[in-house]
Amino acid sequence: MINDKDSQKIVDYIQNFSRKHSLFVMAYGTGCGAIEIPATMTSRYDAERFGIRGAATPRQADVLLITGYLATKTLKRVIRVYEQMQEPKYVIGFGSCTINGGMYYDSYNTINALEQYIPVDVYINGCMPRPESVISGFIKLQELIQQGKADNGKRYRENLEWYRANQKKIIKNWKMPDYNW
Amino acid sequence: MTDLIKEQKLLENVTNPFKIKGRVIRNRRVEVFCDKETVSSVLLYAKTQLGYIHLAHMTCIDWIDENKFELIYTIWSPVEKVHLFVKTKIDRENPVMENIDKIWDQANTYEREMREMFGIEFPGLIGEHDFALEDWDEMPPMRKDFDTHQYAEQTYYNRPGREDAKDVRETLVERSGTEVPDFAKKYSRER
Amino acid sequence: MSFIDLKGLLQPLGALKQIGKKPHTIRFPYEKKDASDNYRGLHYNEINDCIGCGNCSTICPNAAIDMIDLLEVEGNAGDSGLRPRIDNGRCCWCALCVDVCPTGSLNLTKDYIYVTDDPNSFLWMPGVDNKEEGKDLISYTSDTTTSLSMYDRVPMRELEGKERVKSFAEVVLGYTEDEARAEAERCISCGLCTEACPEHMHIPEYINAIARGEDEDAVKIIYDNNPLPEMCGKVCTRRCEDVCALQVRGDAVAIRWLKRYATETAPTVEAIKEVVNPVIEEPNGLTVGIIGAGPAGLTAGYYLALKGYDVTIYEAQAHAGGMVMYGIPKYRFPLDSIDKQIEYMESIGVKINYNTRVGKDISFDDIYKNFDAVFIGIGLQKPWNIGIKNEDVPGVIPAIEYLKIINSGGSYDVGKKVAVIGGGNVAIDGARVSARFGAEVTILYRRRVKDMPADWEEIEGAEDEGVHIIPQAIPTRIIKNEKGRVKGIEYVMAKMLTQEGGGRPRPVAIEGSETIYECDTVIGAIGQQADFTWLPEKYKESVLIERGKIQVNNDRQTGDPKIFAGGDAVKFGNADAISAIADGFSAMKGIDKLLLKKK
Amino acid sequence: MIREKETTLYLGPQHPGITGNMMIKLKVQGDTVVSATTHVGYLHRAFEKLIERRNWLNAFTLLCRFCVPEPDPMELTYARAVEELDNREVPERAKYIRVIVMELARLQSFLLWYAGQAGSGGLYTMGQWSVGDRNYVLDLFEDLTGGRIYHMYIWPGGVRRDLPDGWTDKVLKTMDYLENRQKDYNQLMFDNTVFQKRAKGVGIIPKDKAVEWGVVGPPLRGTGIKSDVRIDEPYEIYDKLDFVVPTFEGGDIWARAMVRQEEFRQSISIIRQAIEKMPKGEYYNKVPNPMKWIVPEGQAWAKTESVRGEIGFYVASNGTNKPYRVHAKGAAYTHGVTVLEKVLPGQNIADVSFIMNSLGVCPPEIER
Repeated sequence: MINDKDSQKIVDYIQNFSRKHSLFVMAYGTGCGAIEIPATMTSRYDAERFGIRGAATPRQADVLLITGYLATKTLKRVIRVYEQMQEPKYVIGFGSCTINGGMYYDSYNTINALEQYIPVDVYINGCMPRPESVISGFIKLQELIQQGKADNGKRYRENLEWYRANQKKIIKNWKMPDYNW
Repeated sequence: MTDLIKEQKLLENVTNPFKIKGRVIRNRRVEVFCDKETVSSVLLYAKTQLGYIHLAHMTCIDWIDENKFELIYTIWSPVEKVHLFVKTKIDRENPVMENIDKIWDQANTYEREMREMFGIEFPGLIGEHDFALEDWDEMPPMRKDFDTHQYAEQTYYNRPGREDAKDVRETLVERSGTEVPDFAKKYSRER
Repeated sequence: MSFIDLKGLLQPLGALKQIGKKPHTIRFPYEKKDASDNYRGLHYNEINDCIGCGNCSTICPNAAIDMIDLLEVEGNAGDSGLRPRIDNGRCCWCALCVDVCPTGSLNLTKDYIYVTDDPNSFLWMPGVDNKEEGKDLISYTSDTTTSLSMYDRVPMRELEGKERVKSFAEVVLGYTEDEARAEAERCISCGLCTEACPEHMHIPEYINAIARGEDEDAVKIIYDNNPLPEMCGKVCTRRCEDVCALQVRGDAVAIRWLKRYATETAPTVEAIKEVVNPVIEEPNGLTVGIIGAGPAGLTAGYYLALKGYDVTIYEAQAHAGGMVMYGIPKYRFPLDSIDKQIEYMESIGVKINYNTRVGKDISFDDIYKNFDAVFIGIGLQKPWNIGIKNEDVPGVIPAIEYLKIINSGGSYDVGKKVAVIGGGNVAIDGARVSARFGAEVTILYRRRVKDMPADWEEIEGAEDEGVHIIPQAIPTRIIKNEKGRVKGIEYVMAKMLTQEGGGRPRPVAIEGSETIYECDTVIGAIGQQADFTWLPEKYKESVLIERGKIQVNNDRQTGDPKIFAGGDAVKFGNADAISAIADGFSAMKGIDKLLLKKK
Repeated sequence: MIREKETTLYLGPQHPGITGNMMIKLKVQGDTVVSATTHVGYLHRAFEKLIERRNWLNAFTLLCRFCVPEPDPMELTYARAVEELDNREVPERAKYIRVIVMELARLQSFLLWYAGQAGSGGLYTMGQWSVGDRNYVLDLFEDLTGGRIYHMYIWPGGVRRDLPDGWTDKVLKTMDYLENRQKDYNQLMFDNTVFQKRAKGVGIIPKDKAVEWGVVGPPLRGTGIKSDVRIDEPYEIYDKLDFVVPTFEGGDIWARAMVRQEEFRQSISIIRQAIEKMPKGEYYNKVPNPMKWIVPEGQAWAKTESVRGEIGFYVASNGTNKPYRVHAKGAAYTHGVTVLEKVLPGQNIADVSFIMNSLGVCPPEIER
């Protein structure tokens, strides 16, 4: 519709600006990091200042928080939830466990590196990250959105085969629809 | 401890009818050892006759050197406030144990977990085979001979970048130009 | 409960009273609340205080800590040169690494925010990556009371000072089993000690064996590269303990006493043989001659014999052991200990010819011709002169000669008052032996007490036994009495002058501070030199002797490929027993390498 | 009445009302639950297996993550089991500190429970208040232990660090604040008709079956049975303190909530008493070098009263530097599975998460 490059820039800017100020977080506490989410959301740290608030279903959510370790059983559900989310969508990895296995590096039931299974936009250091860290993570995500770098959904679509291969290596019994945009 | 009267009494009450062995560990702790066949009758007797109505917990220990599983049933009386441990050892090969979820419903949870984690069969156990795991096709993971670290390394992605790590002892050995004999290596620092 | 419960409907409206109150929200990031004073955030490591022991890496429950060769840090004795690197993709900030850090260099900081989109950027080199800002943010630390390291040594039981001056009974009583286990448990098994040990013994391994109650394995590990552990367990200069990781903030692990404890599990020659179970290779027909049955010669001989060589040792004295036998008083190292070790060696097949002085009873030429390789381990037998007036009068005696007389069972009347000159172990030995003959002993040393090269335990032991030390005292002359015997010694007090360039402080005499100490005997202990009069001139061209010491290469090989040398008489290492053992061990390897072609 | 067709409803694992990452398979008829089956395993991390690979002290980093809302009872229970095996004395001061930490943990967990219980009943303001106030308790933990959520503070032989200067004053101040705040909470929650109507007569546990079913903690006391590990088998210094174990008849959500409300007050009182009576002295009976610390062969069972009820650890040692077997049994192990499956039939779907919150179902504790 708009062919002019500069106009496109302005549209992108407004679009990104709007996106970054309304981040609906998927209400899915996948691991122990979920304990700091209430603290972040409630009166003391009040993440709603940034337009961050909960969303009950994947279809309405923008941000998926992977709060720590993912058991293989949860990974299957997380993939399902992630695929149901509408673009633009973002993923934040909480703490050590999503980066290199954390303290469960030798567990037979938890994955070690999250980005092998779904694309991740921001990682937050900590175990568990405190509310300040969590907010910093969101701020970083907002920056990325504003710069147009948070292209999580696109990355997943384009590398679907690679992600799918990794996922199927872990999930032995793949009884799910192949993709649910 | 001077007065372990109620513990002694409990011990006698449990051991005498079944001709089993046991001992008072300390105050509020009594243990008895029995065959796997007598476990359920001891438990039922303790529950109905002695008032030990609370199943505090059940667990299994894999004594791999003995080739046995030890099953421990901990029951507690809200009146006496004493713990009774009923312990039994069963074979590690083809382990089968009597199902006690008729006595306590919640035993079902413990037994399902044990079936999954240790591979112990409880005939007549209700409930899906998967408890905590999903589509698990390896050896039951809580068995001692299952190496979880090795499994995790083979299955999950290991982030590269840490290959340049060095062992302090080896570095020093190399630098001083000696070598540690093989028989001594088992005493070197674990890494 | 009625259908309309008015109270229940109105009560919640009480919440409205909060309206208008200032919210307690922390408006992060515009407003910050500092983390607490002992918050467990990102790590910070004081690179210069860290010794690279790797204890943090061992305790880490998540295998998050790697030891990395940091180029800016050079490894030396007491520092592995490695530094920890944390994988923040593993770390759980439990701070166990801080609590076990023996030096206290590793700490956690208040800084905890690190947010990124790159999962590969979580490797964190504390103290390098936060070099500037880290130090000011340190929050979680451990000191010697909160640390999990055990800084206090299990005390060694000893005879009382008053008791022990009565006889030559061994002063140190040794650890009991429980004490040894407790002491061995303190060791963190880093192995920094092995580098400081001239012989690089497998210290962490045998200590660990003791900690686990496997004393026999400990003995076996010890004998792997030290055939004289009983001697080392009692009189070693233990450089290992100087670099112990625990020594930075507390007491070093009593490595020597633990070795001593281990050897006690094999109290007889048969027991040693059974425990060590040495593998003796088939005789290979090659012969090695060794001059001097000191620690160097015995070590070379033992391992060569194990390798199948035919070993013959020539010893000038009636007993083997060299300086350990004749120079160390029996309250430190009893005679039966030496005899047992020698007997064990002989049982392996080492031949020792006693009372055979090379150059007198047998010529060096014969040895050179008869053997495929020769090892010289003669030690330092000739004392240096004190270098002051009247030192040749009766009553002045060098310490090693005095000790040799006493150790050989002779006697020497030291009179009532004795002055000892010097600050090394030999000086202390001379003093303590004299004290056992009831003399009142004073040590004169030119530097401060803390500069004394002697073992601190020896110095303390001497003081317990009533030996008086006058530090910063430079002897100037010995005073004769009318009979021509010693009447006293004159000395001046010295002040310590710090050297430019950071050298060790130099004593400078204070003028007019001359004092006279009256005494019956003066024992000089200011060092010894080697005696090479037995060595024919024609060898002295190839066996290069510089400043009284034989020059050798790393294999302890002299200019003559067939001649090896070791012990105090070579330039290598320090003049102590463990260095001599290291020389003997290296020479054994050198000889083996040389003769390998002939096999 | 129209007979509805029976349908299956999967509640969770992704569901805003569920108390954690778990799933309940409900058979429903209309709005009424006919039967319920709990499915867990979404948080299974194989703790017990991993602890067998760690040494005795390293196990602590894992232990406190057993159940996220209340890490401290886990540490204490394990520490007490290991102390029993190792015959390790705990200094008197450490016992007091432990009790203070335990009660603070109880308070912060109650504050989280307030939010969950009220939130699942539709009262969202409560959560904003109580979770906001919970931060003050967490701040106390941060000052004491250096960590907000995971403290790793209670160890065999005592506690890890002594109390920082001025900490007790801060605690007392926070206690005063919370005591005042509780009045607000009560006004908002307990006096509220909405809450009362939803809580009364819902999710009833029969008194005569409660012990047999394995109900423990506040839900058990909510049936009128006075059972609490702190008085049944007093540990640390609970026998020297003056406190009431509240009971409440009824066995429904209301009774459980009332028990918790009273316990909240008791915890504040216990903390005050403990601070007052706390002696000076040692706080830690140092264990040997953790890498070489060998705990004698044997087996021990220790239990403590956590917020949700009795937590027990069965620890077996074979005389090495690593635990041979550690088995943890938390309150949720029975509450979350068999008790929940028995209580849910006959209830409304809307009450499921309400009941779950009142039972204190904590999935990571079930599957570990």
